[in-house]
Amino acid sequence: MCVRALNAPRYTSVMPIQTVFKAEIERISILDEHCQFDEKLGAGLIPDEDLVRLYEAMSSCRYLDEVAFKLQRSGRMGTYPQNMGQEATSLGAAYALRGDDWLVTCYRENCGLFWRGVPMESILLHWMGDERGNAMPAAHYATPIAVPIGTQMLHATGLAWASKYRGESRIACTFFGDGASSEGDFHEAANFAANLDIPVVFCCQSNSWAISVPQRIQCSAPTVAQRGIAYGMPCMQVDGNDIFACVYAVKNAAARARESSRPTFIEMVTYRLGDHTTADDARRYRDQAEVDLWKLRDPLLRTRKLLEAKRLWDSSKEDAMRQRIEVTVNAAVARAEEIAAPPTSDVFDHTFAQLPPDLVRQRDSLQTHSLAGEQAVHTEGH
Amino acid sequence: MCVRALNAPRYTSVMPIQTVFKAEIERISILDEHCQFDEKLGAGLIPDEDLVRLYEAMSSCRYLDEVAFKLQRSGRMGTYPQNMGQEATSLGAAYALRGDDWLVTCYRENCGLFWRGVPMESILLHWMGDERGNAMPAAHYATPIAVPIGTQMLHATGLAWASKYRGESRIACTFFGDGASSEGDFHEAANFAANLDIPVVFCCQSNSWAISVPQRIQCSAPTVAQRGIAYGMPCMQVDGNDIFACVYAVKNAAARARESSRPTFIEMVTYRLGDHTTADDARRYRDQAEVDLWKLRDPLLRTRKLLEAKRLWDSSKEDAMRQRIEVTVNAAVARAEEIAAPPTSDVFDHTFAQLPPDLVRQRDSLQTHSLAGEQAVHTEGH
Amino acid sequence: MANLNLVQAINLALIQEMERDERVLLLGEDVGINGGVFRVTEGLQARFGARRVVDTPLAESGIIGTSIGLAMGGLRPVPEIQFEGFLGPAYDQICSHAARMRTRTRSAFTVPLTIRVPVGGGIHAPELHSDSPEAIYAHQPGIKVVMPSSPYDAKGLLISAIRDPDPVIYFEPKRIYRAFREEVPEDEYTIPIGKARLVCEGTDLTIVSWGSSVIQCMQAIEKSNRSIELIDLRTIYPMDIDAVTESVRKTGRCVVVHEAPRTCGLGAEVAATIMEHCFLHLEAPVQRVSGFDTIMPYYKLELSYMPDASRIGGAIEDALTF
Amino acid sequence: MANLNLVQAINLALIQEMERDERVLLLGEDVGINGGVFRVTEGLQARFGARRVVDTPLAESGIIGTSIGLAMGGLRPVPEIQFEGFLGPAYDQICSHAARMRTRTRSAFTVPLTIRVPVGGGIHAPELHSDSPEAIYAHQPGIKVVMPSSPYDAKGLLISAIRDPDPVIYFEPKRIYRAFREEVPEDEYTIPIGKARLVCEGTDLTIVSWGSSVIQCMQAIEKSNRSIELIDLRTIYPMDIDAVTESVRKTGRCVVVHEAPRTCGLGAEVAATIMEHCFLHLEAPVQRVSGFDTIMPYYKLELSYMPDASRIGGAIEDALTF
Ligand SMILES: Cc1ncc(C[n+]2csc(CCOP(=O)(O)OP(=O)(O)O)c2C)c(N)n1
Ligand SMILES: Cc1ncc(C[n+]2csc(CCOP(=O)(O)OP(=O)(O)O)c2C)c(N)n1
Ligand SMILES: [Mg+2]
Ligand SMILES: [Mg+2]
Repeated sequence: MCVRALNAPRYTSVMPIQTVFKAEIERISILDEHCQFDEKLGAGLIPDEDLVRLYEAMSSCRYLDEVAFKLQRSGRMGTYPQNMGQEATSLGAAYALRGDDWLVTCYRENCGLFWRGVPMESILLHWMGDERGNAMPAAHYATPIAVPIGTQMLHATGLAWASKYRGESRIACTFFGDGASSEGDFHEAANFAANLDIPVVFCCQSNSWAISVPQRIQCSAPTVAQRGIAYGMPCMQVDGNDIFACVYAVKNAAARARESSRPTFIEMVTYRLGDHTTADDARRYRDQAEVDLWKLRDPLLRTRKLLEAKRLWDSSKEDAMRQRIEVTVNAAVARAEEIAAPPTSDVFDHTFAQLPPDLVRQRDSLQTHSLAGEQAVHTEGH
Repeated sequence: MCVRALNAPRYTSVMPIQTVFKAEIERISILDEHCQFDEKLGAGLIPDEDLVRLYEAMSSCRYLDEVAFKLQRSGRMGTYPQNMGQEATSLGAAYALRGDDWLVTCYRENCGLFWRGVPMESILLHWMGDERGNAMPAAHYATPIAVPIGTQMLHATGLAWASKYRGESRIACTFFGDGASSEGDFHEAANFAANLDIPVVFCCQSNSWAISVPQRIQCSAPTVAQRGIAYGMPCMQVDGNDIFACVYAVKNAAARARESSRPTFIEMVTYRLGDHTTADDARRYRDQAEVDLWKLRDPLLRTRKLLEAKRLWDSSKEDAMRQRIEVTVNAAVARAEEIAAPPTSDVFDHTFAQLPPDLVRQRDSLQTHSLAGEQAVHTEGH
Repeated sequence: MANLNLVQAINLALIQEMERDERVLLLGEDVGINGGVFRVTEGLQARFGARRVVDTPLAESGIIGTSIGLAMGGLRPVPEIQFEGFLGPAYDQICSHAARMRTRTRSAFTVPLTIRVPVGGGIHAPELHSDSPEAIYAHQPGIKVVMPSSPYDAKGLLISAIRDPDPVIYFEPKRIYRAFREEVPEDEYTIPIGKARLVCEGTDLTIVSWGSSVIQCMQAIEKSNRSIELIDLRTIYPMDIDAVTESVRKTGRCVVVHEAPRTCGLGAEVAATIMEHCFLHLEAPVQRVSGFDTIMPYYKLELSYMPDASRIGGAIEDALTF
Repeated sequence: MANLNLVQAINLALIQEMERDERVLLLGEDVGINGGVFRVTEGLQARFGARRVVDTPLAESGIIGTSIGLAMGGLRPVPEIQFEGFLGPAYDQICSHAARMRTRTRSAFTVPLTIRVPVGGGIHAPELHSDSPEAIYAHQPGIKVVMPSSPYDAKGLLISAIRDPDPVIYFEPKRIYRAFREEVPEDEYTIPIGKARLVCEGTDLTIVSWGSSVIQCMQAIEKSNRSIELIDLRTIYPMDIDAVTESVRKTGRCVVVHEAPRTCGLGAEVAATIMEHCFLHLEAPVQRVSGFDTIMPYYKLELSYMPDASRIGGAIEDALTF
């Protein structure tokens, strides 16, 4: 937590040197990679039955990653960004938040979105090049997948502001990468929230890399968490592979946001175990030794170990779960693949609430043309 | 100065709470508004003969402000931003820097630019709506007046990088307002400098206002200085109306930049005694009491008092100086006003190194037209 | 009816929409106690409170990005960008998000946002205070762009923009903010987005223009002894193609006038559209009178850059004598 | 001579310019060890070191803004923006500074900067990875814009761009990055900025296009039994008006083809320019084949959005039978 020990007036007469500001940042870890569990902070945070569900949620998200990778490799899907290794971050947040708090994510937060109820096939459909995958139902309070890096945090600020404006207690929680924290829009989103008292929880997925660029080029400071100090925001670092720490941090931040309309910055230290996307080959720029080290810190592994230590889990349960997951994921894939390409007129239909006359003309011209053209399109596409 | 007491590795196993970062920010004041002078930090910083020159520089800049205001009011100049009250900041920097360090300013740093040798008539010409006012001679290592707020700091980063690239020891020092520190480009400039080790001194003119918007809306944190912590940059706050403190801070920062290629963030706490520009009426949004308080903290006032205490100054010297200044400034105004509007073809001449054929055509068409049109232009202009 | 200038007409429209619809809020730099640098929002914070008229940090991307969030969250934000030259930092949020949110989410999220921006030259301002970027946003699918040329239109178009379910950039020609007054109904009324205004009828030639250039066109018509039809587009996108082409089919000749640089300006679109729809009626090429393909000069030369009655007159002659 | 694809031709040009001129440096996201996401800068960091091939923070405005400073400081930066959809955050630095610095300072400061940007659709990419914003930058005075359509042109144009004393946006049509190879001289050579290429001669109709659409135009010409002249602009701004108008004066008919949305696209400028210069030679209105005035759809439908041989063929017919 960032402590504002001193709050000196901006103009003082103490000479020649006066300390006018002090801060320190804490790191929270509750369940570490050796399956050490801190009872003091962790007790009661996640009831056992929920922990089992959270473990299954992470496992099923992980399996989707495997399947999606294969779909892309066999030409059945476009570029896909695996979430592998980062499941605990967004899931911890989704678990800690109210179901109607805004979840404003980037593209590596499948696990949190699924917890919210976003159907797997929506995410698949999106990466299959179909806008309908982004037609998030209102009930999920989730925004579409954000492709332009570092831009969606401003929407979180606006969404939370809209709730505050209407006197609702809904807050917003936004996710973005360490790379994204280099974009100017991050600065503006945090600064708006801090200065206009807007209830946002900023969660940075601090995963060491932005494609091939190492974190020191995005943030050479000792922590990414200290970015929040710039705005006078409470800020903290958590072990992002520790679902307990993520839940703990987001719960506190959400309470603060709801009670006092103040934002918080949380650095969730995690690691992208896979390539950046299926279009990437991470072996070009990072050592296998680093990846191996982080495999030991996998959020799934330690959660399973804890469950086993608590005698809530064993390999037969694991097998049964795996079967359930395969059925679910495969069914989602089947549903997504069943969805045929929309008619070409679909390109027009959601440009405006009402199509201007010239767009109607353009749509009609397409229809005239498409009989002749469909053939050509088909040939070129493959 | 921001102290990085702790530099914990990003992933540790200390549980459950570990302090991973600590910082504190110091405020430097050497010559305060009561003319108290700190010998320890201040001794030798500015030799007496230089202090006299610096005082005259501030006074002459102040007088230009008066004259420019009247020029604008009598329709002889466009919008003009007075510098009144902030003279010590840019002057302190210009004095502390080497003459060939880049000075990348905004529009309230006349005093530093004049110290550099930028002619007064250039600045006047600029605000008289003439690009030639921005044709900064190479020898001054000063960039043009920056109208789009918060954008020029990136150029400072690039300029300093260019020097470093060539192995030169030239650094860059950039000025911008507290309002400007809200722009995304500020964040990107500071982040590039910090992470790519670029020798830039970031000087924020923390003057309480951005037009009518009070500082708490730009930065509700206790200090603006702590913005630098986000980048792991050394940062400090200084009394910006104290020429000694400004010199001290920039000198240290410049040495660090030159020696270790590291950037520094300096918040210079000052105050805009005048309206935002001649197009503004500050009485609409701020209390006279606040202005009166800051008039007591005027950088000129305290410098004069110190000179008097040192018996380097008296009212006859003041009168003589005033006469010199009036001559200088009035001569500059006369020179600026003598410069006739350029020919209309001038609109084209600096679009590219070589004018493309169609631009030649456009320029020629203007010439054909201008005989007929000049009349109309003249009538409309008044 | 009240006799209002353009600033007052906009101010009135804002008051009426804010009274009518609690979801409408204003935000931007200096829009609060200062009433905006052009005083367009004068008195609104006193009237509606700091909750509905909000001074923001100095960050244009932030203003538009949070406005997008506000709109996605069900409100009707009306952000102000202080000058068109400062739309640049917000370009990405406008084009990558505001314009795309509806199509991206198949209308699950929409962005009913009205961005107010002073536009154009002629007020002796510093650089980046006198540009005309309307074509940039007309080229971006998913946004509507309007620009009134009179107090009456200003009020009606702004009310339409605020009520529009999609993002609208509302450009305010600053040269005529206080240039003249006209009768503006006190009641609320709308002017449909996408419909041009026939300023005056004529048979020899059609002038197409918008914003403050309309005034220069009227001066040129006054000086001319020919029968000239003047169309004020009022909406830049979607353009009222029918109004333009109908007129040109009648007159056979056209001059299009704008302040922006010529290359890829809206004038090119008007000319190309006319050629497509009226080819056989055209008796002369469509003439473009515009800014040059140079940076808008500092103010000493700005009037040489901007189309004036004399240059428009020249183009009229060229078209008529082709 | 080597048989190279477009990626390799650019890579070769970069190597040669970096060897020739110590002032040339590359910067951008992932341009270093990764060689860029399209591998255009592959091997360059290994060859020239991390001082001259620099991975930057993920911030496009930062990349262009610092590049402007580098250029003002006497270097020749060649920044890469990863996809044209991410030019947005850099729009302000490009248009408010890079384009204006020379005119603002009466040439005291100049910005010899080459911004490399992959452009266009057809590679099954996610949203904002398939757009065509060339008209946006053509409308901004003070910047040159080029777009090669072949490996040979890619090399020569890039060398010209890097040596140009003014800012150039160098668009790389990603659809043809690896679509074909051709003979590319090993020696360095330049292709003048501002000169179009006559791809093939014809007498019945002129097609004007640029970038990867040139390939679709060639397919359409192959399928047609008419004598069609194809002009590849190569430079978007300043456009080679003489080449275009000379051809259209000869053929009397023209089709212009581009991927970008139609309204205010470069096609409008081409059409308007042709009308101005060739009015009496035109036997049919200039036809525009372009993207629609909608957001480029996600990839399932992208090929319906982009001009293809069949749509181009339709426009050819329309022009010939008008
Ligand atoms: C504005 C913008 N610039 C560049 C890209 C290309 N790009 C996609 S993901 C990525 C790296 C993101 O890194 P980070 O924010 O750390 O997220 P991570 O992928 O590590 O989760 C880049 C450069 C983009 N999508 N948007
Ligand atoms: C990008 C941009 N946005 C808005 C403006 C209009 N504007 C000019 S000065 C100013 C306030 C600047 O405040 P600050 O940075 O604190 O500097 P100060 O004037 O107080 O020295 C504003 C909003 C501008 N010039 N550029
Ligand atoms: Mg990352
Ligand atoms: Mg200020």
